[in-house]
Amino acid sequence: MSKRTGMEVAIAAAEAVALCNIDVAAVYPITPQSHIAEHLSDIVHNGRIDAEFITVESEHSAMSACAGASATGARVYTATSSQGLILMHEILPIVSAMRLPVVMGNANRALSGPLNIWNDHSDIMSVRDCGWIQLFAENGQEVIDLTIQSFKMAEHPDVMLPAVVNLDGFQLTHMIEPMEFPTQEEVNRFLPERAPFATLHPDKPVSMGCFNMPDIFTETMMAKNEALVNSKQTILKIWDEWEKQFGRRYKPVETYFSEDAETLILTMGSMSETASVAVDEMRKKGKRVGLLRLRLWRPFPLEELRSALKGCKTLIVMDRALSFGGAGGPVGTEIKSLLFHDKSRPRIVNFLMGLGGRDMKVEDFIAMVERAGKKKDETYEFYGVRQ
Amino acid sequence: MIEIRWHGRGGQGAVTSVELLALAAIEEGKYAQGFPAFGPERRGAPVMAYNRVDAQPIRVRSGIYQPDVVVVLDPSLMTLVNVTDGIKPGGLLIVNTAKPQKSIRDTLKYTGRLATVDATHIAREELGLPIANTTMLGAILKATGVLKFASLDVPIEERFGRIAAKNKKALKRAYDSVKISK
Amino acid sequence: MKQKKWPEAWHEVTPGCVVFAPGSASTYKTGSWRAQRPVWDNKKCIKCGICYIFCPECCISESADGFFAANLDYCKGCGICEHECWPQAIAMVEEEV
Amino acid sequence: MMQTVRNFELYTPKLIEKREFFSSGHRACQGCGEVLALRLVLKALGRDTVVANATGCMEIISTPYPTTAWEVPYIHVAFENAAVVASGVEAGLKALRRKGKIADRDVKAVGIAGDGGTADIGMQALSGAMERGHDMLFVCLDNEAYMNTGIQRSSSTPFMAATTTSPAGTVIPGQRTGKKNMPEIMVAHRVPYVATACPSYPLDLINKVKKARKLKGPSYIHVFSTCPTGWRAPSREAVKLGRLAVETGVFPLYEVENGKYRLTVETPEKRRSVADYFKSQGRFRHLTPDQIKIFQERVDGEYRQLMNKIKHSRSWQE
Repeated sequence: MSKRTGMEVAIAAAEAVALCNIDVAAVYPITPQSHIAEHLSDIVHNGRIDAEFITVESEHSAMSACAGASATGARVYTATSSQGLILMHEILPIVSAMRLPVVMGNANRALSGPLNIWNDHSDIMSVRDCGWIQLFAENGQEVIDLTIQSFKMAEHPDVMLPAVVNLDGFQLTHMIEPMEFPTQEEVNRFLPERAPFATLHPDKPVSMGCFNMPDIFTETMMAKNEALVNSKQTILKIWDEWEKQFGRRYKPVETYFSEDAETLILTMGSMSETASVAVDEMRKKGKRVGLLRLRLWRPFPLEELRSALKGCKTLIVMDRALSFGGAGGPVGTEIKSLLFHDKSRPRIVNFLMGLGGRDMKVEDFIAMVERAGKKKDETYEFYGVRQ
Repeated sequence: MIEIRWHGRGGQGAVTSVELLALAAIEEGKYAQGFPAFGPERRGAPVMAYNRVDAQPIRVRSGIYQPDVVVVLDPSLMTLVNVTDGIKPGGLLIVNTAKPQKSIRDTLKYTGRLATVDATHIAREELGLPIANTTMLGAILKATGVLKFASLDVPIEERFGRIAAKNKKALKRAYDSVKISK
Repeated sequence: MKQKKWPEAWHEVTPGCVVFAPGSASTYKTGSWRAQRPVWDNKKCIKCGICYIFCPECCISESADGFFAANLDYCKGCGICEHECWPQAIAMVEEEV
Repeated sequence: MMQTVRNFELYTPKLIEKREFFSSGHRACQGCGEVLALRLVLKALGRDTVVANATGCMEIISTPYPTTAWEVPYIHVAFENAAVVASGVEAGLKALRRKGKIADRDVKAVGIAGDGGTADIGMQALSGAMERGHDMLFVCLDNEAYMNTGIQRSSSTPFMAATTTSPAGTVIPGQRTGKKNMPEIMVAHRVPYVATACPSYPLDLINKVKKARKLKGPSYIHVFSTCPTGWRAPSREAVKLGRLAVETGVFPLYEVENGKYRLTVETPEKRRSVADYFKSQGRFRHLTPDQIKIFQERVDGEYRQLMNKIKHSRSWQE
């Protein structure tokens, strides 16, 4: 086991990207992502990796430059957050439709307005349907691991789709904590060179980004969906390989005291760790509470979720974003619809919480479990809102 | 687990202190967190930063509301910010000040454990700058015993390079001169 | 009988809809758009090639004897060649109905 | 004098690259000046080129899946980002070449967009790409309105021209503002080579593209591309209209090398009246003699300004 290194997680993300020997990065600064951009440019400017760092003039251009560079066969990275992510929104479904394996770090932050630079998941949820592989990191170690893994996932010939690693803004990006870094040799062994199926080069001219008439568009959409759905098999395989090489196990749905749990909390991202402490406290008091953490959001791991829910009576979905005027939080809504036909499905309680940096303490998770126990229906509810 | 809250002003290096303390703990094989109070504060504004140190992996990621230790980098903050807010019973307040402890206790109406050191004076003499952030680390190590003194060597050297020796000297002086009372 | 389209099924769509055959637009014959066709009078033609260079369809080419003609599979009948031909060697002639 | 220039153009086609890089079978309108410009640009660029094209007429007419009219490597991503996609292509090729992952050969990245994709929605991405100094050429194929979506005005639409969003009304006679001077904006970026061109002068256009192709660094060529459909003019006059735009001084052909302006196609000493240029175009048909006079004065003023620059500008390398 390698030594634990203390480092800010945003800087660790940039170091992980450097270990992947990228060819091109195009990053526009935005709080709380900027330390990734700064440190990556520092790595390039000091010649630690041989890459082009494009200092684009917007996130829209960041993603566009990534598309162009990725199309030449280069290994490409960008990072963003919040407003930046939705400024590049237009290009996100194009990149996945063009099957360009761009890897992106997203420092999760609330969407304006009103302006709020703090952490929630409303940014990524607003681009949920763009056809990207979407992963959520719980801590700095996962940021490193998922970043390296996602290059392999994205570039895999059976996948060829872009991937986004979500890391909670501030809560993770600005956190100094211990992490283990793989060595360059280890990463080289894990991550093969990219072998693109088509590249922009005059030796073999191809046309990319051709438009679809109505007579073929549906087939193209089906093909894209199949590619994303099927990518799960490759993702699982890559996680097996990772475990073999590095000893750390990754699953689409992580479970904590879920086996005999009557009540399960479902979280995403860094809050899961705090929630696990709350589970410990409740277990001490003899309550059968457990925790599920959704690491893989797209493609959605339905089978894994189902098997984790066996025996569960109440599922509490903690959403850090909401669909205004809709059925609640995006995660809660989706899980309700996916389990609609399951006869033995648990009661699903959906809390909207942790919005725009509202801190969630151990007591808050305990309070939500208590509230869920008393709740009679399955309507969604804001947690901790002042009345 | 020990939880520390730092009070300083933007530009005084509270975040650097928090980083150095976390890195030293990790260097020692412990687990640690170091993070700023997330916000848009600019130079001069009162800011906070936090540390958690434990022998076990740390899972709590919320803010710190009941600190074991509060560090005040800038004495002028004591009348502006409620620095003792939420401090645990038996907790420790560490203040950078030249004033006698009684005056601090009177100002804050504080009866708990207190440590004081004139870190600004030490910093001015050793570093030629009235920036007390690293100097204060010496007082913290002595007053809390949370880390070995030597654990700061590597982080200080990596951070300060050729002025590392001066910083270490200042740290040592603070370590030796901090006054601790029950 | 209706000709089979390619790609027909979703799994025949190339990844990213990449087209690997450069210039394959030429499988589509734009000649059907034409109402008038250009006809060259080689007695007047000075073989300058202005018709060739100004053709937006890239469908006028030079033959071995140095004269020019349009590929009627693609010529849309815009009339630029006729209009630009300096010695007026080209005439636009109505297509037969 | 004009006659000699025309003769010169007349006898050069045979010297021009025979190979086509844009195939027949594309779906452009009859007599499309833009696709003619594109065809000539590609001839000048040659095979070692990667094109990043913006959404627009040239994209729609060339690439209905599963076919393409392009014979050089081509990518289309969106409307407003051709310049930055090209800069990504340039960076990708540069890194891969340096790292020995592709052949060690000079391949030029070229961004191509219409006037909307350049002067309006594409302006920010273009400004960024030019400012960063990528080794790339950007070509604006300017047909003076959003033709692909149905002839709506852009900032490149000429003063008082009628479009579907600047109709010739009784209160407002067409486009309210004058044409945005894109080449000037590019010069302000200290782009080492900026030029205007028109397919009606194929040799001039090809020479300029070749010059830009050879240069290391950013370059910009603004190509005046007639649109018979959008301008409501006869298809067969597509080339003639370009010539008239130059001969009237409405669109002078010049180049700016390191800040130094030079006229590349002489305008006749006594420029033709803009009325000659307007005659066959429906978009100017509503103009009264007074309005034509105002237009003429604007053209004269802008032309004088250009001549001043040609006379007084100096290369920043001097």
